[in-house]
Amino acid sequence: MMYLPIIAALLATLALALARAFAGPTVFDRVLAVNTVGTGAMLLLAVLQFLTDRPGYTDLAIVYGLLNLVGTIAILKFLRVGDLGHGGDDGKEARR
Amino acid sequence: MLLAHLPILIVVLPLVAAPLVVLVRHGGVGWAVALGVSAASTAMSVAVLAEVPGTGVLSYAIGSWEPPWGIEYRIDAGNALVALLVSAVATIVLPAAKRTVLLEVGADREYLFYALFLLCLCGLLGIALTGDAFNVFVFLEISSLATYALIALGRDRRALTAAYQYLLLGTIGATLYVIGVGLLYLVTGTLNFADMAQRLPAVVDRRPVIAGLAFITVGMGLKAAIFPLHAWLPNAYAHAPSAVSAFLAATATKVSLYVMMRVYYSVIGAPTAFGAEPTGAILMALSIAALLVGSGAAIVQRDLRLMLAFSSVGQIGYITLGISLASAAGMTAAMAHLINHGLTKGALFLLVAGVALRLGGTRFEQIAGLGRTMPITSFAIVIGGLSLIGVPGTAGFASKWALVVAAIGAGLWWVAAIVLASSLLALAYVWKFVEAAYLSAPPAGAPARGEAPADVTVPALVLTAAVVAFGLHATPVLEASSRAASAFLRGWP
Amino acid sequence: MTETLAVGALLALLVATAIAIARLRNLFAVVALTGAYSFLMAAVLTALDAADVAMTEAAVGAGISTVLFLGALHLTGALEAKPAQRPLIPLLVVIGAGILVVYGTYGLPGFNDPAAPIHTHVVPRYLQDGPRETGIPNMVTAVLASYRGYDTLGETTVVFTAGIAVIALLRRRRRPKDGEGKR
Amino acid sequence: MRYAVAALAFFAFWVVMSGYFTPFLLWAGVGCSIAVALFARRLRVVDPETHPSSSFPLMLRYWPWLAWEIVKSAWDVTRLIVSPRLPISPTMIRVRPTQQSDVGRVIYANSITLTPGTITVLAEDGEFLVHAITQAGAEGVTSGDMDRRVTAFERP
Amino acid sequence: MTTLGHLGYWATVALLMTGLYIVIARGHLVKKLVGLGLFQSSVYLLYIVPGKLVGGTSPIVDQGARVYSNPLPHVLILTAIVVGVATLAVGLALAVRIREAYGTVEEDEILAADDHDG
Amino acid sequence: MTGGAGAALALAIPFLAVPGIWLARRRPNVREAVTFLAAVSLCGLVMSLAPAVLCGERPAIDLFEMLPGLSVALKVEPLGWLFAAVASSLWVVSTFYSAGYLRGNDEGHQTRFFACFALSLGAAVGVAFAGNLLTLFLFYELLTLVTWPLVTHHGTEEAKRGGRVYLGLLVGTSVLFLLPAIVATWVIAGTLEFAADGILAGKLDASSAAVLLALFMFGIGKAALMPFHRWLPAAMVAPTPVSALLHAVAVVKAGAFCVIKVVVGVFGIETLAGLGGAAWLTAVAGFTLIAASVVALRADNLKRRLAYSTVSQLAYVTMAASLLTPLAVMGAALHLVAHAFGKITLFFAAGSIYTAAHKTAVSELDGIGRVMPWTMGAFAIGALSMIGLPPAAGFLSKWFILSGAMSAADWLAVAVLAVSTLLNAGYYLPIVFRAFFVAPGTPSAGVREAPLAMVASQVVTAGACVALFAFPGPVIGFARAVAGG
Amino acid sequence: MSAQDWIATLLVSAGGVFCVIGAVGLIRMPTFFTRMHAASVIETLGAGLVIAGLMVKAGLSLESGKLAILGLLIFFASPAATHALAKAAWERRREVGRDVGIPPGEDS
Amino acid sequence: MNRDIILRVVSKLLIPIALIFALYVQFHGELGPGGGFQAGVIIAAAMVLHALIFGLAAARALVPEWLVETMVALGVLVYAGVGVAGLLLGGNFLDYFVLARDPAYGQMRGIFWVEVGVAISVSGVMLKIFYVFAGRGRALDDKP
Ligand code: NA
Ligand code: NA
Repeated sequence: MMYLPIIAALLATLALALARAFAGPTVFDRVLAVNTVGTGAMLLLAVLQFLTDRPGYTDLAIVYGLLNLVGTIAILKFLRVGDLGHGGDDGKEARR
Repeated sequence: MLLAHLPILIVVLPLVAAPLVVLVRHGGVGWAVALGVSAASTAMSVAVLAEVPGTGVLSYAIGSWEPPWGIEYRIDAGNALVALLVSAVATIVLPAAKRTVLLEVGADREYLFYALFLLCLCGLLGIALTGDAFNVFVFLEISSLATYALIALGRDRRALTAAYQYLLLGTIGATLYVIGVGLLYLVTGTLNFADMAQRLPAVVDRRPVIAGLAFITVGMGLKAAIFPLHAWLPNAYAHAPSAVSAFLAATATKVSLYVMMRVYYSVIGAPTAFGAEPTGAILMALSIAALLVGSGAAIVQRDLRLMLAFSSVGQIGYITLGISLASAAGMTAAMAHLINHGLTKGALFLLVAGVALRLGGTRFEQIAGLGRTMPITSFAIVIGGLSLIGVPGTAGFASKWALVVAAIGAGLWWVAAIVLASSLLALAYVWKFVEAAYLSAPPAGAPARGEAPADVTVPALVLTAAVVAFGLHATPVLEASSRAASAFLRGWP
Repeated sequence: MTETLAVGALLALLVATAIAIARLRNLFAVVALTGAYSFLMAAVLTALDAADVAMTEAAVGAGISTVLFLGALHLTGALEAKPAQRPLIPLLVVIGAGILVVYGTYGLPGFNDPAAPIHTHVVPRYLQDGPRETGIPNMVTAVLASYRGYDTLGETTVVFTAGIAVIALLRRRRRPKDGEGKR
Repeated sequence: MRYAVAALAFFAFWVVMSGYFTPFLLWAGVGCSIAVALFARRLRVVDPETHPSSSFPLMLRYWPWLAWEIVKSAWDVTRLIVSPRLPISPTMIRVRPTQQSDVGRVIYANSITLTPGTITVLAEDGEFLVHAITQAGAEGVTSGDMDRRVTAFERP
Repeated sequence: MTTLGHLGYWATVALLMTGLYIVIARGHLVKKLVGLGLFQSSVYLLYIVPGKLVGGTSPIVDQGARVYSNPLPHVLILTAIVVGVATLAVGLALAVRIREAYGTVEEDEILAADDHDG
Repeated sequence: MTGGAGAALALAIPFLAVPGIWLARRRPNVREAVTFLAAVSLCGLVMSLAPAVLCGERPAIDLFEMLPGLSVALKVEPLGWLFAAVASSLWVVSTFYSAGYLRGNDEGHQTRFFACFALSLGAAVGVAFAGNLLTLFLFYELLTLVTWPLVTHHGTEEAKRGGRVYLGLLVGTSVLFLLPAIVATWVIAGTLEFAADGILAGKLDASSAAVLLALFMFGIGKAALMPFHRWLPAAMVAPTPVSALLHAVAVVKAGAFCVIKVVVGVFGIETLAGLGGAAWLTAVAGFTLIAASVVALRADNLKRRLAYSTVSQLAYVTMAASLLTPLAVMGAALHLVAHAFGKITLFFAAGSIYTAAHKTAVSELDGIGRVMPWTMGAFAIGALSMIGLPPAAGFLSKWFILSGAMSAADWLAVAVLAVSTLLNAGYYLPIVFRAFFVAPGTPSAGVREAPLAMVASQVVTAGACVALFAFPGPVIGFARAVAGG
Repeated sequence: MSAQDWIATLLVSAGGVFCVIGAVGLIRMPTFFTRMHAASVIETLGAGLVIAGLMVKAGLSLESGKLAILGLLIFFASPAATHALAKAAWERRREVGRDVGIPPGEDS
Repeated sequence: MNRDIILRVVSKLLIPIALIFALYVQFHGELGPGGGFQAGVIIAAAMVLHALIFGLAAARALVPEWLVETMVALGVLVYAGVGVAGLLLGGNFLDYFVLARDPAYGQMRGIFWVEVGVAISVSGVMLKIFYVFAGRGRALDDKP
């Protein structure tokens, strides 16, 4: 099986997503781009395990997937109720 | 049977005690446990020091994995002495901590304080006793993280910035150390100090070794506050809770210096570390700068604690100067000053804790007339100050004597001259205190004559008495230092 | 070959991300990018056969660190002021450090060479006798938990210390206003 | 009962992930599955809204359809991206989902999001706010085909 | 040294310098901690890259006939990562407290406030 | 009691007196009684050691090991005995005088004064009986530290400034020069024990010997060799009894003592002479001698004039020691004693004048001898001793120094001695002349003789000056022993 | 290469193509909301094809099972993340402004 | 965020999966990548997700503070306890050989328990740190 094309493609994906992450302009663009980086890296791991003929990296990819979600939700949560403004329905009740 | 396990128990006891204190969640219990553990560690250190054969080493294979595959504790006359200093100072400081911690940290965090204190102790002892380069890093981080928090628990908000600054520099230092160890690992394939020492001579390309040495020097230099890497120290010591200042000033930088000695002498070997490379010259230049800058800065401070903190920067210079001389006499002086300065600064910071407790601060305008308001404390501070100057009859004289003997013995008259000249800077800052305490009237509203509570004053006086005792009869310290020095020079073959 | 290409490209992206992090002033964006940085680092580590490390880096860097940063940013504010000082001196310091590393590392022998010291000393026993001696195949776990189990005890203690430290620093006092502030 | 099913599902997950069939690991899997199931009860995560086991067969029919929809719309978006003029016409529309249960609405909302070209922005109070990259995509949502299919397997 | 080794070293140097630069030049206390993290992460590469053998696999020994990359650096760096996150947590806690005590997390403003305190 | 124990007890007495003084702090009479008792018993104890020392015994005792191979050790030798005897006997006298002065002037901190005075005596005895250089250094430094509170007694800004100069110069010289000299001696000789003919024989070349000697001589700041003499005038801010202590009883005497001790006991006269000697030291001492005299000549403040006189008189001792002949060394030892009694008389008198008439300037002393005949009579005797005229002890010591200079054929030294004698006369005789023979410019109404305790003290010391001249036998015996005769 | 390998390579490479195109869209699209659609292509078709290809490569094995679990994870998690992101952006549209790209008339 | 049905439902689905996955990682650390630390982090991450979606108070109700603080300490004690057990059974500190009659089995036993200790402490600390940060400000809605 040929791995070079897919690896190159995934690396290109990562590069482009990172470019968007650097460029922004909004923080949402960056979060979106980083989320995409996470997905791309996850796929890269899945491919790499076949490249090196070592199954087991899928575990790693799953960790990526789970924590990517947690991280994204955390960022959004804080963006919505955070110091940048008081928008969002949860901001009002978030005091204790 | 237990005797054989003393090397590890010294460290594991505080390590186990810390989570127990957290489970119990009681400040008083925490204090008692910390005190008991420190005392036990002291006793065990004494036993180990006595047990270390005159010229040999005690080796303890953790997990029964023989080195270099497992981690080894390796104890000789050098690090046993450091462990004794650390645990003994902890034992003496803790009685004084009880009251000051309640006041400065608060009852609800008291048990956390003692847990952190135990962790700090555990880390410092671990660094001292381990024979593994990476294990040093792990225990360095245990002690460092605990230290950052302990410092930040000080009352003044500047304690927070001091702790933060220390965290940045300390982490950079530890990371540089890891880089240095990494380079040595890459060329030797081992992390065990003794094994490394054996394999290093065969390394053909010296550059990684030299670079590793440089990284370790800078990294540990940051932790040991060697000039010009001392920026974190003054504020950290000045604003930390009193007991923490006393404990750290007496022990923390000393342990980092110990690691430097170990790497220079026992791992790299003096011929490489000081012969082939300008390490000695650089270290000497920095030491001298430290003597002058640290003591000079101490003179202009307007707060007693800050003054003592800057004084530490200078005094550390004496230790590194001894290391840089690359001789048995120099190392003896370094070890002796490591101990003597530890005792002196421990005493002084405890005394100052008492002052802060009674007068609410240690700025010079607050402590004016201290000779009248707190005569005993004030007098003891003078004694400690005399030891910083190196007046005969105090511990500071003994180590300075050893240092000057080493310098003159090496034909370095000018070094001896600078060492002695810097004593005059110490005279200047100590006399600033003496004049404030004895030739100024107490400020309006100063409390009536009286000492700080006995639980603070007595430990301080015990340390002060030790300073005098080891000044008048310095032979035990100097002989132990001399044994330690020859242990370092002999290395871990 | 493909591995080297992948690692090289990922390293380039890693460095680019680091530089972008240095330049960005919106801390939320910075935190988001550190997440990407961790993913990339983990991918590099995976390509270098360090699966355990990669999993840890991903879990820590993209998960826990992000949450911690956000928790802190929420309390500290997320917009960085313009750097006050001229970056010349920092740049010099940094370049000096860089030169030192280059000096130290550039002359290194071929470590990817199976004959290098790190592959011929200490580690052969782990790989040859480890499974028999410890009964488990993952040598990272074997070394971590047994041969160098004491390091890991220390590591756990580090985590414990950090936990206690954070509790001690951030736990609310009993009284509503904790009298902090000036002096 | 629901938790027993959940525990079984967890155990299946364990077995698939593990791939080792030693007694120790299998028993550990059993223990862990039960433990997580018990904890899930504390979490109250396993409730009807996350446990639509009753409609399992219908779901089996829905998923391939959704997959095909995803492929189709992904292809559409791909064409948009590669087209030099970038012929997009972003639209925001509101739709009223017809599902009764939260889980039904979530499946519908996620299905919208999963198909490239449409995103469920808000999913509240019986009304979804959907962003579509083209007018055509928006019309596809308002046509209600997907809505009906999801509603269908919600109440067999 | 192989190409891989070179790449690893240059990346190490670049990350080390970038991280250090952030720590020194940037004023926001949280940003500094980000830089500190980058600085620490440069070490990962320094250790792991040389441990990789070309054609090797991760050191999970099963059939025995394979070439395994060096597990020892992996173990060390695992510890380093853990230490890094622990330091980060404490550093952030300090930053939060500083913000509460000073009303800012910009270094120069804090220094100015300290000077004012005397 | 063996001699060694006696020496240790002598050392202990002043230190033991301190708690007693402190306990009696609320009852001045008891306090002074304690001091007096201590002084008398110390004096008696020292005197009781005399026969043995004269017979050639050298009572010694090792107290404790301070550094590996280096003990704090006492050893009573003739020179040390002389110093101890002078210091302890003057302590007796000055206790009386101090009591009178402090009460007469309503000084504060009297308890601190007496305690520190006692400590100074303890340090002085330690210096005197030091068996090795380390012990000497220990007590030498202690002496500096315990006299500092006396110098800054008044606590004023001026006193603080004086105290800083005092401490800075004394500690500075001892740390910068004396300590390295001691360490170097330790490194070179491997011992720090004093020996009759030195410990450096055969271990030094000429140039290192010169350097080492310079380190010692400038390091002994208490000997006030120029340019490190400024602490003495700076210390004049202190009350007069303190000046007496500094100039006569303990401090400068310790300096002079150390100079002789080092030249004799460390270098050895013959060793030093063999190495090309100490001609430069003779020159520096000679310069100091003349220059200080010139300054004294121009000083109008009486205590300042006395202070510079001390600088010059100390230079006699240093110069004498540097001549490296037995006669000169004898002279140096004798001058130690003679200057002590002469100078304390002068300071007592100056203090009496201040107490009774509140006058400090020479120009104000016209006709004061008429109202204070006892005081000025004593002053006159002291002045004669300083100049080196009979019937005072100074004549004796200068005679020996001059003989030594001549035997060494050091004509420069002879010339310096001659000129200095003229200068001495030039700044002392006019005071005596004004006091007795010039009519007072302003009528000093109500000026009477000083309190009895003070008058009695200075009469006693003046008498001692004369007595030493009249019955020099025992002292010369000791001095001869010092020079190895 | 076997037929299985060929199919796998084909699927995986096709997935790679969609990933790249999605990433290009991420760059090309003018506003935040339109970029989200581009990213969706990666998470759905791109990821789906790659995982499918790898499953073909792995054949009927536990590894395929793991890959299936990974696919399911993406299938559940990614719309949730996308939705959360969209919602956050929508709520903050006024502050973020035109870059978010709310169509005219919908910014009430 | 608990009013958002999408996040609520998806997280309810994912949290138990994350937990069982964490346990899988814990138990298979000896066979593949993972181990106590990673498992601990994933467990904490799952609970953090819960807190993010359902509020801090809900998370605290589920895993109370005292339990977390106990876990923080307990993990270290378990680890050190294994070490002390080796010591008490006649070996050195952290000697696993003496934990069973068969040395290799002893090793496996030791490694297993050690990893358990790591997981307990790590998950406890991570969660505790999150609680402390989130609880300090107005970070999270506290109403379930
Ligand atoms: Na979509
Ligand atoms: Na593992």
